[in-house]
Amino acid sequence: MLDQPIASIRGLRVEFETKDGPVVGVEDVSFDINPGETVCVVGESGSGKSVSSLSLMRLVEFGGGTIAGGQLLFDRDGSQQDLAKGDAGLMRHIRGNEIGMIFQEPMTALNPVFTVGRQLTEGLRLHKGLDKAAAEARAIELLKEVRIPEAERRMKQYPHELSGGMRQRVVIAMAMACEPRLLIADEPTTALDVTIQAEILALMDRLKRETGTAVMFITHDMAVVAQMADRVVVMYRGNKVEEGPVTEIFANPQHDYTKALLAAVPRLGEMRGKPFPEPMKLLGQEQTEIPPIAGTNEVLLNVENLVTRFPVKGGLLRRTVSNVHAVEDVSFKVFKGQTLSLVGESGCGKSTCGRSILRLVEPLSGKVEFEGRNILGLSPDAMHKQRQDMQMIFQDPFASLNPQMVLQDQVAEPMKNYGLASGSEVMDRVANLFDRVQLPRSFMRRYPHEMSGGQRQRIAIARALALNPKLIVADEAVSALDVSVQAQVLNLMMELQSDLGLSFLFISHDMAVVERVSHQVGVMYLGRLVEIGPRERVFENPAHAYTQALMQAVPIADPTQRKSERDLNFKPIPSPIHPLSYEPDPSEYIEVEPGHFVLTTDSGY
Amino acid sequence: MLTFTIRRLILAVPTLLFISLVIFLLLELAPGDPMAQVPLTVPPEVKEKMRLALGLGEPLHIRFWKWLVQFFWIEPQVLVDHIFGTSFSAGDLRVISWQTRSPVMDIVIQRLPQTLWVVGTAYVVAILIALPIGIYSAYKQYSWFDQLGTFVSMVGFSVPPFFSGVLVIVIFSVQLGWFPSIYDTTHKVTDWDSFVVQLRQMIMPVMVLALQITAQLSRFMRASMLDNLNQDYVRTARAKGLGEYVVVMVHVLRNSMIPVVTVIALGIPSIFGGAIITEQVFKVNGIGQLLIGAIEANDLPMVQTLTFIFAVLIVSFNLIADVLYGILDPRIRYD
Amino acid sequence: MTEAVKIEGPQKTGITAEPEKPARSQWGEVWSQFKSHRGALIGGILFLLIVIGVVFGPLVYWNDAKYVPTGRDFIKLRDMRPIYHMLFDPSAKMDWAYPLGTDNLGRDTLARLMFGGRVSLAVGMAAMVLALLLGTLVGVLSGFFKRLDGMLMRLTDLFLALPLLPMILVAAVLFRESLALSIGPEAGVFVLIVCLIGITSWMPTARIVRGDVLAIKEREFVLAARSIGTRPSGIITRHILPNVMSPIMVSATLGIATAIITESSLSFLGFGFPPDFPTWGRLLNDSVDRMVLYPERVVWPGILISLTVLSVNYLGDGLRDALDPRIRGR
Amino acid sequence: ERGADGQVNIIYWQAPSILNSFLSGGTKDIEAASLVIEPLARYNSSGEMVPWLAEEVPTVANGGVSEDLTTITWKIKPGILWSDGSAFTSEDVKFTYEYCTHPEGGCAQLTKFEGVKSVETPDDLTVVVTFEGATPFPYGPFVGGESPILQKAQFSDCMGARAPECTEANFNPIGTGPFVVEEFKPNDVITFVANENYRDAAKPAFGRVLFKGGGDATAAGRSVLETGEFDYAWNLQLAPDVIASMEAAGKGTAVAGFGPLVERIMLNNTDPNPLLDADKRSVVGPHPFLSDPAVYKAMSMAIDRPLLVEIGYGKAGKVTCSWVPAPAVYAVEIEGCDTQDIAGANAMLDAAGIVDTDGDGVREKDGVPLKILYQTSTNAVRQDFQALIKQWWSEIGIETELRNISGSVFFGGDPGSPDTFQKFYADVEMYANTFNGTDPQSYMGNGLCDKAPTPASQWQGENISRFCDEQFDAIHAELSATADMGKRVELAKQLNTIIMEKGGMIPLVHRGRLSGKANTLGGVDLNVWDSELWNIADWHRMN
Ligand SMILES: Nc1ncnc2c1ncn2[C@@H]1O[C@H](COP(=O)(O)OP(=O)(O)OP(=O)(O)O)[C@@H](O)[C@H]1O
Ligand SMILES: Nc1ncnc2c1ncn2[C@@H]1O[C@H](COP(=O)(O)OP(=O)(O)OP(=O)(O)O)[C@@H](O)[C@H]1O
Ligand SMILES: [Mg+2]
Ligand SMILES: [Mg+2]
Repeated sequence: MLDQPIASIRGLRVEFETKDGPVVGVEDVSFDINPGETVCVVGESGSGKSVSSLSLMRLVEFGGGTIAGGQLLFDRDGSQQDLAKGDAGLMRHIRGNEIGMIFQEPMTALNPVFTVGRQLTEGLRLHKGLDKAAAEARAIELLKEVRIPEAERRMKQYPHELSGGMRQRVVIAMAMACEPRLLIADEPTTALDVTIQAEILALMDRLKRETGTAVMFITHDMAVVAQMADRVVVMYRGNKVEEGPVTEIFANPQHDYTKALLAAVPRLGEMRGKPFPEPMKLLGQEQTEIPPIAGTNEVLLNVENLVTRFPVKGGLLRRTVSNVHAVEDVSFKVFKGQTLSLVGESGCGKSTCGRSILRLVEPLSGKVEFEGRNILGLSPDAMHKQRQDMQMIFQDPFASLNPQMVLQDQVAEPMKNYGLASGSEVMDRVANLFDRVQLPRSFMRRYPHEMSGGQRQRIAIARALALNPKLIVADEAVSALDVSVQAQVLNLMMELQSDLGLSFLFISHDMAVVERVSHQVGVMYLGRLVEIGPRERVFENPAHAYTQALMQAVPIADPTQRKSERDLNFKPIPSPIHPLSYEPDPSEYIEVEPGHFVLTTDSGY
Repeated sequence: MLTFTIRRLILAVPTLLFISLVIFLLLELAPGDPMAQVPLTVPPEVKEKMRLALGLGEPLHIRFWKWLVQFFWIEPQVLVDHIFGTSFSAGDLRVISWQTRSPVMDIVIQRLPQTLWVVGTAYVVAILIALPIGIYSAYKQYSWFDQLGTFVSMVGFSVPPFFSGVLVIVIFSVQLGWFPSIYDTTHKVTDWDSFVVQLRQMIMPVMVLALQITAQLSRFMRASMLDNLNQDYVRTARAKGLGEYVVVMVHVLRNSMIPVVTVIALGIPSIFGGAIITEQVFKVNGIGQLLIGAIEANDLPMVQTLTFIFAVLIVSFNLIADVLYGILDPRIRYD
Repeated sequence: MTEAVKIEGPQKTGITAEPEKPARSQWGEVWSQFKSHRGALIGGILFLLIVIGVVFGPLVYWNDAKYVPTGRDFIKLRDMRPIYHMLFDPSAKMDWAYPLGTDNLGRDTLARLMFGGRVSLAVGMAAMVLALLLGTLVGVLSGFFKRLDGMLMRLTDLFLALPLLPMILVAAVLFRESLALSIGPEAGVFVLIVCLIGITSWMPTARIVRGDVLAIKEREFVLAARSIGTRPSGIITRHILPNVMSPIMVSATLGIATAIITESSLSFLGFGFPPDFPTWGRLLNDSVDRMVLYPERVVWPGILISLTVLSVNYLGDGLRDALDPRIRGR
Repeated sequence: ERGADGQVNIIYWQAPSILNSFLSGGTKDIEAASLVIEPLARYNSSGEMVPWLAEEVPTVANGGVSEDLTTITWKIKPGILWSDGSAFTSEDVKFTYEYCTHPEGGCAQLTKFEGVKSVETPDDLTVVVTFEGATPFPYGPFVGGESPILQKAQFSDCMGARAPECTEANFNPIGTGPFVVEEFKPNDVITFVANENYRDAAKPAFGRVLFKGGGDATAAGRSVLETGEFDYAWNLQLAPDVIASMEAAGKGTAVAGFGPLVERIMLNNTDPNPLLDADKRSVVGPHPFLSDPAVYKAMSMAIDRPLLVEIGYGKAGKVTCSWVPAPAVYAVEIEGCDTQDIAGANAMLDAAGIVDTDGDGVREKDGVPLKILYQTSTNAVRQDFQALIKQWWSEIGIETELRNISGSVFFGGDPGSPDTFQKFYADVEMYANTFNGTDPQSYMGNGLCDKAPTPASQWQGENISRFCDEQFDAIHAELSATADMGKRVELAKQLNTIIMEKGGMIPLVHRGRLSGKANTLGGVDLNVWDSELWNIADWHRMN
């Protein structure tokens, strides 16, 4: 039995019926999954990874797809059964029971109106025929297995009451519930923080080892692949382009696409010894050589003791009963032509910090000086003018563009707002901006949905550039993008920096990216900067315990440097909500190295 | 949730007071005369005396104040007296209808049963029909069933009840003689036979009303189901191996019902408000007919009281809908 | 109860490989999407036919809607049956000059239907537009400006609770004379009716729009717009309004039906256009008494109202899809 | 035998709201109450007075009315019992007088007691009513359905301002009539059962009455004539072809009776120009063109009255040109009333020099175009009339604008509304009016100059057309002082003619009351002078 693959996909072809005729989702894909092995399927967005996995479960049909060709052989008691021809009853038996599946979005994969317990026990009662009590007992056991604290209490909670990481564990527990022989994980960690991602990956690895389940792991993150895979399948535009053992693929990629993919992956530690950021070398693309970007030492933005709190209202009179301490006594400087990166876990106040500087949320106190002018004291009109110099790029390229407006209008909007240009001049400038961000001018009349994520993010950059700003706050500007696209956008940003002398406040949770782009790095935890200093120093010599833990969690895109579960030690982030009477202590830092400061007072970690 | 409810309840008081003032002023401004139904043979001087006897001579603010006192202070006492057999309200003047010279609330209470029977049943029937239709047409989007459903609900929506009502009377009462065309409000259900009689007289008004409500509700249900059918958790449920029935009728339905339930709750005041035209056509003589009759006779105390009760219902069901939303959707937390 | 009916197609997962189709003009695309929606096309054509019929019909048709025959003609011309009646009762009274027959006063039914259609459609559309404007205004304001929210929503409650009939009477007292003096009696009544229907039917729209605005306000592109210096008015008009179009369209299609029917109940209640001024609702209402004897007199206005509502509904469906670039791109 | 015929179902499309005739003047209420409470004497279906609770109708001849016409003495039939078993006495009659004339009571039937100085009860069965002056027609108090007798015992605590508090009494009055209220749901339905103490042991034949209210005339007619659910439907104001088609179902028939009710077009004798200010509008005269006899006569000639009757009322209508067409002695015949004469009307206008000078199809008088605003209440038949008359007038060069107003506003006396019929902010308006009983004297007072509604009188007053003629006033004064029947008829006819000739109104149709009865219902004798249900004790089931 061991010699026989548990599932093998042969010449799979999936088509979707759309208004403009059939669309091919997967053209021709074949690969095997052997018992007890982890097969990683990688490839850029839209390459057909999800469709392949959904086909195996025969779930594509519910999304309007049809399996137009090929076989999906699944091993059942030694005999190979073609799932592509299986009837609904058989599929229902297999789903959840013999093949389990974990989905990408922990936020939406659980039904919001049923308790965790109910959703967990459902499959058990169906497939294993357990009664309610037995199923619950088993569910609690499962929750404990995926290391969810207070499993009994969680059973009665609703999904929204759990954090993202916990939800994803629930999904995993659900998929593992009936001890399936094959587990399909479709980007199970993409939406999660590094720290949580590390935990989930370790968890899956352990479960796989303990139960001997075969895993089909879908991701576009090469670092994750390096951590998890036994074998790798690379997909590109609906086809398999390469397949091989993980070390082989990393060490010796054959296909051009694989090579390009690997080249685009920023690896932590790559920049060791290089004081200044420099663009990545991408394969298969003409690139103008850009030297490392030094920037200047002139202070552009000076933030001192910035505090931003959100009131939590409650009680009969809707008075403020407590505050969310989103940003607490934060000070830093951004130099002209340089990039300061803020890193930290979700919810630590990075975005709020960026928004406070632009006064998109009103800070409570502190000082924000831009070119020597205190921004927090400006009148609304003066602030409106000031925004010309400070722009922002948002995380989600899908959400930050108005779906109802053509692109040229969106790029032209800031110019119109400030009356910078009129008539045909506007369109000329828009066209130049399109050139600037390397988009064809023919895209000007398109709508956002007609663009890929990377292209959209370029539009967002073009929009931010329209006013010739001096500072751009890039809030997770590349987090939602494919690696290759991410690399292009990063390069574009660096190119703009070197050409125009822009300064960036770069907000990200991806340490490898941060290492690549920044001059200075600030690490945030629970609203405070716990460590700040030159990038090289912070990365090579992390002084704060939290920074160290964070570094530890980052997966490295190298199959030879795997991490084990033991290396990780994380505590859940405490709540930033405090009663009105709470008076936080001021932050005090010591300078461990020149320019490298570490918080000495309590950070909550 | 509790504080949310309490806060909204407290806020409702000034809102309702304001609404009652606006209603009062509006009705004062509206032309019309309680004497309009008195025949022309009664001379104007006599009509004038009758008006004075109704209290129309007093200035506006005094009448408003009197009404407030009567409605908020005396009527509750009457209710208490009625329940506990006490006599707080003895001798106090209640809100008196100009048409009947009797306490408005007594008549309202008298009318409620038939309105609730007919309009309420129609509402329930409509819900029972609309939900399956909505669910199925969403599940089979763009199928012939869905197309037909759209068509029928649009027609149902666009046919006014004064037409559909008379149509069913002509067909089922006049031509076929199956059902009575006039609703007997004195009928009491005591046994099976009388229940059948009650059913027969309810069928037609219920049918006409339910058609309209079904048309709207099924659209809602469909839209809400469509929203949810594409959610990720549906895929998760399927991946667990659940059958289609469980996926749709448990997972999707439960989520889709959240907005629909609040829509249903928001529609409930209209049950109490009656269905003016349908009640007229079938002579159900419920609250709707009472209101229209009172407006025609310019019976201001009656109109004020009814519209105000209606306002109270609207405001409270708005609140109930919000609270329901919070209860049904565990993600919503009001504070 | 007439709240949003959101109809959304299956969501697209993933991104298509770069679309390389040539850029077309915006309206060209809207039109091509609209064309591909079969129901919308039929609805649109039907609606256009109805509009053309009622606008130009009276100009080319030989009978006058208000003409009442006198003298001996009267007995001869009244209660004529439609000509298709010939099929089952050749002895019935009919005349090719009166294709749909005449009413009990000898007025031509077809002429009255066309004339009435003008009024009904005009009232329906104008009232719908007014209700939409009001509803959208209130909805956007209360959704966008948190301070106004509580007040505007209570105002909505107030309007929901107001009885229509006394409002009509008040309006008649306050405005009818002056309107009639300044723009003529019929136009005056038209304005009054439109305003009345408008201000008594905006509330559901306001509720729905408010809900959507609350959601859209939290979307990142609104924040993005703020960061590029767009002022609140610009945010509302450029970013929020286009994105709440679809529930507004749905309200619009239902609004026309409600307005046409409300107009008919207004004449039922003795307020409305002068009595010799036919509207579909009034024709329907007036003929209910003789439904058994002359079914055509109720059937035709009934069919026309339903057809209009249906066609507008499908038209709205198609327009909404066509105006939404996300759907259009599919 | 009492109660032998089971239940009779009656439908009134206007629902009764109270059963105390003194607190509501509404016909529906009075007629519903007439099953329970009764007067001393009433009119029969031919308009003659018949004794009811009294032994006989007092007259000068039989000594019941004093020679000087100031007192009338009623003798009550002995042995009459209230439905609660107590005896009916003259005290009850006297109490009824006091109840209605209480200054704070707002009694609707106050006019019935106009001129009464006192009511005496010499003994239990005698009532003496004394008037302030000579009263040639002393049959106001306690006669007819509007003036029934209330039980003193039940109502003695309900005088004046306390009247509305007696809900129980107002909804369930104790009476002497054939039926007793079992349950009263205001504005909806009343159930009656036979009165055990009714004076005629064999009556009523029906044991129960279901008295349903609400809806509209069409539905009421349908339920009697087509579906047979009800036995009697009141006042079927429906077009004759609708009635005919309903009768064709064979379940019932429509019965008609004629009183003095006339549908007429009132001509405004003042200027209703909207540009005039509120105190002058419809107050100062004369009307710019309606004051010209040629105009209103031509307008009248252009009307085809037989056609109106056929279209609107069928057998419930008659052609008339008389203000008081009934009782028949008062009616005047006017030549050409029943024929339409458009050519004659045109000729008359041409002769008067009222011609179309500017070629727009509308005639002008002294430069003022003959454009008429024609208003009436909302009602299908009236709107048909409007359309027809508009067409006819257009053929004599008069342009008409139509307006219809909800009855509750049109007939309501709200001084704040511009749409009441009293304000008459139009050139002509159409409605029907009548009077109670058989004596037209006070009705004809509606043509007196000083009864015109004005802002000063809060727009109250019965002279709607603002007709003002010295000769008319003089003749009316003479009528009020005349007792001789022949002379009275003579004077009334003169008044009748004057108001027509001098432009007070254009009578259109003498309207009857049309009610529907099931074919199985016997004993119905439609009475237009009193309650339609006056003889319900005699109703019975036929096979
Ligand atoms: N329901 C659908 N209707 C039409 N086309 C679809 C549908 N689902 C997927 N596709 C198409 O199939 C192709 C493969 O999609 P798939 O979701 O498998 O990509 P993926 O590799 O999982 O990308 P991602 O990393 O973004 O999840 C895409 O081109 C997509 O447009
Ligand atoms: N408008 C708001 N009202 C109330 N609380 C808020 C608001 N915006 C943010 N917060 C809270 O402030 C804290 C910091 O949020 P912020 O968005 O700045 O975090 P972040 O570091 O950017 O996280 P992520 O990586 O998820 O974007 C969080 O606890 C968040 O819940
Ligand atoms: Mg995918
Ligand atoms: Mg953030």
